[in-house]
Amino acid sequence: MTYGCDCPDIACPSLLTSSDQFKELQLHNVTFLSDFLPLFLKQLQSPTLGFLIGGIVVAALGSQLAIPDSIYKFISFFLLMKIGLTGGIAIRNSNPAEIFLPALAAVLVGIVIVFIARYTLGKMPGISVPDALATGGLFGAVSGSTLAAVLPQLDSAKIPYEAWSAALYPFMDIPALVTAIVVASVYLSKKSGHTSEKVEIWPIIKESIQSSAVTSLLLGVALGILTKPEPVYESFFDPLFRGFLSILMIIMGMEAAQRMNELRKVAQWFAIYAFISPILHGFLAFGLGLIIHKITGFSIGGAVVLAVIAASSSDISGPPTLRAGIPSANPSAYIGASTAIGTPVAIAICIPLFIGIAEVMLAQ
Amino acid sequence: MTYGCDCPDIACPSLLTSSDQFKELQLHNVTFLSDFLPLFLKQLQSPTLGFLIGGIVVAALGSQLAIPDSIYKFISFFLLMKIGLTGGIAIRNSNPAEIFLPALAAVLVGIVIVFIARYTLGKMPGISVPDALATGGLFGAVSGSTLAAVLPQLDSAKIPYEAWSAALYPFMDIPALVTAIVVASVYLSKKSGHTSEKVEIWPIIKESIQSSAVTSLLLGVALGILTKPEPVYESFFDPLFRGFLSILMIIMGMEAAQRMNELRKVAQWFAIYAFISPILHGFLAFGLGLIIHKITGFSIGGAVVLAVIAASSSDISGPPTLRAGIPSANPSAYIGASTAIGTPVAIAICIPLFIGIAEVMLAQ
Amino acid sequence: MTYGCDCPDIACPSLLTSSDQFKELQLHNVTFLSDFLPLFLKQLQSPTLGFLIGGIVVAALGSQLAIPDSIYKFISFFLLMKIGLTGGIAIRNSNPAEIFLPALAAVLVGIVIVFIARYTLGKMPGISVPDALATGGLFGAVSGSTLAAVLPQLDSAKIPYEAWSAALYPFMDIPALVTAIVVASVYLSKKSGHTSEKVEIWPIIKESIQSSAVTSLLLGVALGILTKPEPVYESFFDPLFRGFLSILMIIMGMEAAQRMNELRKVAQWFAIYAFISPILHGFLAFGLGLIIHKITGFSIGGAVVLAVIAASSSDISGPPTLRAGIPSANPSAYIGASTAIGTPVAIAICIPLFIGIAEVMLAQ
Amino acid sequence: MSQQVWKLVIVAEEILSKKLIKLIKAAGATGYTVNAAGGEGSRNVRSTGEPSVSHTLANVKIEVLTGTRELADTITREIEAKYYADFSIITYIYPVEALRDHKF
Amino acid sequence: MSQQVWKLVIVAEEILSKKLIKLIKAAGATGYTVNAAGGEGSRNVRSTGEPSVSHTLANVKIEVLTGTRELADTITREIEAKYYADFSIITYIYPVEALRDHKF
Amino acid sequence: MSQQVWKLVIVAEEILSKKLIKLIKAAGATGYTVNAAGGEGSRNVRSTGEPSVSHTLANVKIEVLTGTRELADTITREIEAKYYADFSIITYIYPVEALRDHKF
Ligand SMILES: Nc1ncnc2c1ncn2[C@@H]1O[C@H](COP(=O)(O)O)[C@@H](O)[C@H]1O
Ligand SMILES: Nc1ncnc2c1ncn2[C@@H]1O[C@H](COP(=O)(O)O)[C@@H](O)[C@H]1O
Ligand SMILES: Nc1ncnc2c1ncn2[C@@H]1O[C@H](COP(=O)(O)O)[C@@H](O)[C@H]1O
Ligand code: NA
Ligand code: NA
Ligand code: NA
Repeated sequence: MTYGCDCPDIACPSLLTSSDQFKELQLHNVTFLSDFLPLFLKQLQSPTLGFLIGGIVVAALGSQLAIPDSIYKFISFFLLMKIGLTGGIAIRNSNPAEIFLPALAAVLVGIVIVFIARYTLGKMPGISVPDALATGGLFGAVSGSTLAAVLPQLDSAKIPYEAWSAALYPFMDIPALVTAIVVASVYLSKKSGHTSEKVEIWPIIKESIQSSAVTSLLLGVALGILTKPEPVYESFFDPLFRGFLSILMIIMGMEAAQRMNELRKVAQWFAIYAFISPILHGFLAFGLGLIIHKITGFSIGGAVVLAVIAASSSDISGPPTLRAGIPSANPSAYIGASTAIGTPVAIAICIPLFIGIAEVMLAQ
Repeated sequence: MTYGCDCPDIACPSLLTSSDQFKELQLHNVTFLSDFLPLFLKQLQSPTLGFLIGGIVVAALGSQLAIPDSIYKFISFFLLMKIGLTGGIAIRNSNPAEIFLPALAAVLVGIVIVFIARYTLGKMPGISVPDALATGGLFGAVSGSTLAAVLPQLDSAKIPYEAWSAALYPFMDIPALVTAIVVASVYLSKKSGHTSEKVEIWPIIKESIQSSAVTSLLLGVALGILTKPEPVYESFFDPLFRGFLSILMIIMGMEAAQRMNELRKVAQWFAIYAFISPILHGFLAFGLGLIIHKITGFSIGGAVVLAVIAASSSDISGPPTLRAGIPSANPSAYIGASTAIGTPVAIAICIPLFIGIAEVMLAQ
Repeated sequence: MTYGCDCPDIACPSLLTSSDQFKELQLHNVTFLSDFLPLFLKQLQSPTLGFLIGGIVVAALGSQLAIPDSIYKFISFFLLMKIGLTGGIAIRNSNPAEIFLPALAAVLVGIVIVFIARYTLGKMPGISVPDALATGGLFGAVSGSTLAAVLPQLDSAKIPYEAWSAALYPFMDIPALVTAIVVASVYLSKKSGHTSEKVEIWPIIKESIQSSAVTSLLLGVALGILTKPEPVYESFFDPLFRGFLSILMIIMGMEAAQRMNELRKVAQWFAIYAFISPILHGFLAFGLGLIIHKITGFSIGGAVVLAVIAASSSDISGPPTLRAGIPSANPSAYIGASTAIGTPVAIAICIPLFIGIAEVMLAQ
Repeated sequence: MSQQVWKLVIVAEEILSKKLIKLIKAAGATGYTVNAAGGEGSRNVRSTGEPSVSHTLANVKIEVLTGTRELADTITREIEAKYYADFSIITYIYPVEALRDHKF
Repeated sequence: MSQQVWKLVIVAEEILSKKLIKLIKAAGATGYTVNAAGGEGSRNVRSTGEPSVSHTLANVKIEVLTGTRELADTITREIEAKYYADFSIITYIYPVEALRDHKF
Repeated sequence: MSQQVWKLVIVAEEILSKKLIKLIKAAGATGYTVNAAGGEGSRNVRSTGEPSVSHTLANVKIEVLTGTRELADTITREIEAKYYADFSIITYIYPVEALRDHKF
């Protein structure tokens, strides 16, 4: 079978019309699920996930354990450098043109996610539009830790993916943040009536690129392309990657438990959004990825990376940018939603989900 | 020969009665020592010890060198996680029932150590009972760094031990702290005459378990049992263990030198206690370990671990718990005694001592 | 050919007299350069350098990226410990007497550099003598990061060098700082007229040795000689060395960019001095190294190490010592000159330069 | 817009920080600000087991702005009763002018 | 040698620190001193995404010595206009005696 | 139980911290409290070689409570004599009420 009839029933059922096609898919779905479930469950046992849950439990039990801030900062830097280096080294011997369509898809998804939030979460009772936009921006933006978590699991599952696919990060991250901030300012100046002073877009882009997360990634890419970092890469960045990742997962888990209390204080719609949207965003991006796969031969693994990037919500670069860009939005709401629910869902559900789907597709 | 007649002359001479047996042991002792001394001296050259002494010298010479607090916290976390993971992975394919008797011995030793301090150190001129109890509690509790130091040396000496034996840590740590605090409160409320308001035991246990040290260890054990952390373990925790340990040894050495000044300010009885008791506690636990060895086949290496756990005195979890639990005790006295003398004695004397003894026993 | 006629035209043209010799050298120079340039360019692509430039760019673009102070401190400690251990382990099976002449040369260079600064930089319009002396002291002193950078590049270039040559660090570092401070105090008390209260030299030496940088190095050497750190060395210090070095290079690069602004505020003579003097100092030391090479068979690689130590300017130990020793000197001037220009020149120009020269010599 | 309030400063062993904060909130303060601090005093007890070689800031400095002198005095009285005897701690107070129209 | 000056204290979310410092310098203060700080208040917004489990000091405390009350008031007024509505921030002031002959 | 004391504040380059503390103790103060601090001033010398990119708090803030104004003045005078000329440093003082019956 081709992915042709796979794609719809996963990512774009709306495309379905004729009833025979539908029956066939019914049938197909059964076999699909029976293939998928065991793979999905296997994914759930990955150490990455274990460490995340471990962190949640530790914090929930009120342990004194704390990983110092400087260690957290170093690990984030290390992981994104490593991802960047891997990408940069690979780009050296690959055709940069290939990245065009996936990057376009990333930009698109980043922007669309914000509008989805605006017109779903933003319509809920007691949710202010700026709060909804800030939340959409954060969920459209990308989490370095989630990105770091999916790559080794793709490797373990032996699913090939374009090494540069991690470089899609900023292409979704920045447009999402920019859109959220711009739309919010327009909305607010409309509301306050007085003629809107134009929002400067460039400063927002600049701030996102200058954020430690994006800088680390791009620095890695640049060094990977321009220098010969193999000795350092093989002796340091590559072997230590999984270890530092596991520690970051513990931190993320502890943080999720901590932020829960904060989230409780705000409307539960944020929690609901935080649970559903990563999966939704993932499927949206995965669908686009499969379409590009059909068109250009972009790998299915690459589509998984794109999906997980979409499913992830920013934990490092996003919050400060949004806090500054949409000051009237309540950070407890959007950071709480992202850290307490969004990131765990992206790591614990979306990564196994899309890897599982990819495995089935590659198997068939 | 069996360990039967070894055990007594090492750990419980009091059991000896008949004079022939005695003569025989006299004789035996000679050969024993001639076997033991070279092994003991060899142990003294271990890098672990070298780094500890290096730290002491550096600090004594007043160097500006300082390992940042966050690095120290991360290393403690890392080492205890690794020890926990090793244990957890091993427990997976081992019979948990085996741990019962050794754990019981650990609890026993933890409690007894406190009473020993109460009725030896506590009887000395100018030593208040609360000070003695706090010191006993700290020396009954366990040092993660000392535990981390003994395991690789057992490996180098090719002495087998139950991988779960590190999990004995909390079984001695918590009872010691609880006993010290409870006995102290009872004593103080008796003294102050007015009807003693009962001491809550559970909060103390909770606080000990929630301490970063115990949490790190238990988190490692849990992850080792429940997830498949092998990839992370082999690429990160295992290879870096000795390195981070050596750096922790430098820190411990520097700290020992620093605390010396503090210790000088208090009665010298604390120093004397701090020097003798680790060896005494070690033999006490080693003896129990050998008895269990006789009964259940608990390994001699395991008995060494039990002995070193007993010889060690808490450096991370204990002090804050005791400070809160026995506020009237002078922390300069018990922390000084433990850090400036107790830990160096445990690492520099007790570890080589019991490994040396074990080697002789295994050789014979 | 022997190095005999190489040495002059590199390091001491002044020695040249007869015109035939001169012609021959002319000729020789051509072939020398044609051999040298490609090797020099190859050196410029080393990852070390790439990471340094990466750091400069990142900071120049105003990124938020920051490597925490505690990580920086740990990395400096780690790298110098590793260098010390390597040296110490090697010294064990080498003749300590060998180090005598090179150490003497190091002391000499350290002292001479200060006087060069005094009578070149110090004579420039608008440059105070104390400022010139402090700058000379800092450039005479040694940079741990630069030293750490040259050794792996010598290894990659397969140029053999005495493992103990890193131990030359303090022999140049301390005399330079002492000379600068002593000469400055003499100068100042002369100026202020009143009878100079003698400057205490010992405290300055003590402070330099107690500095974290020198302590880390000497601690490593001592542990390398006295203990058997091989297991720790092979599992930790050796494999992680290049990785931590690359991160230190990023920090150094960022710092260079930062300090540029500070340097701009002071007379440009500091910038000019900072650019020229490392190369000059390098050649001075390299020349002496080659002479010792002729006399005692000190390796050419060792001469490169000596040259780079001379070319480097202190970034850890020097500044506080000088700030305390010559308070009236302006730290923005000497620290700015050293960090913003001196260190980048030493790493980016001097290391490739002297390795390139050495390669040619060894090839011929 | 400005109001006269009291600033109560507490410097104590870090180990007390959680308990002091609980006490302060319970007493009814609208907030507090904490700093890591180091120092020496008449007793100068280093009560954490953490390496002082790395962990130099073993004290905590807590500042509480209170609308009334009574509240500040209550907090001090409770702290005194609970901790002065056994712990390394000092407290002092002075009047400041809060410029923001902020409930204290 | 001594002079009477005003000490203005600002406690705010760390995220504002760069902007506040710019504002303070622009207003004409001769300097400022910053501390990392933690705390809770009426709103107590934790605005960084950084793990609070590790990054506990999410506030910054800025102290500005001003020669005149006017300068201090100007700074406060600007801060109020720009940040009081949306950010977690308090300010207060009190007179101190600067012992060094230093231009404020 | 309460007593009127003086609070002397010193903000200086971190590099001076050990020397200042020695001076303060020698002068007879019963204690001191230190904070890591950052800041800018009229000279604002960054005197450590440590990367300012990571090491942002290059200043130290030292607070000394003194029972008498004389003691505070002595300390300031000595600091001025030794360090004002060459180092980045400011000092100021104000009266506070020490609530604990503590010898200052
Ligand atoms: N005279 C003082 N000036 C400033 N801080 C002090 C003074 N005395 C004590 N402190 C601070 O209060 C803490 C506890 O003081 P004490 O209870 O006297 O040991 C010390 O660690 C110092 O940080
Ligand atoms: N009553 C108070 N006393 C001391 N600090 C306060 C007080 N109220 C607020 N703060 C500090 O000011 C920050 C912002 O306060 P708020 O704007 O009320 O959330 C808090 O995080 C505290 O650090
Ligand atoms: N006007 C001011 N307000 C607050 N702190 C200041 C002020 N001026 C200087 N400082 C602090 O004192 C330090 C030294 O000041 P200076 O000697 O003027 O460079 C600066 O780094 C600041 O931390
Ligand atoms: Na996203
Ligand atoms: Na023990
Ligand atoms: Na030099």
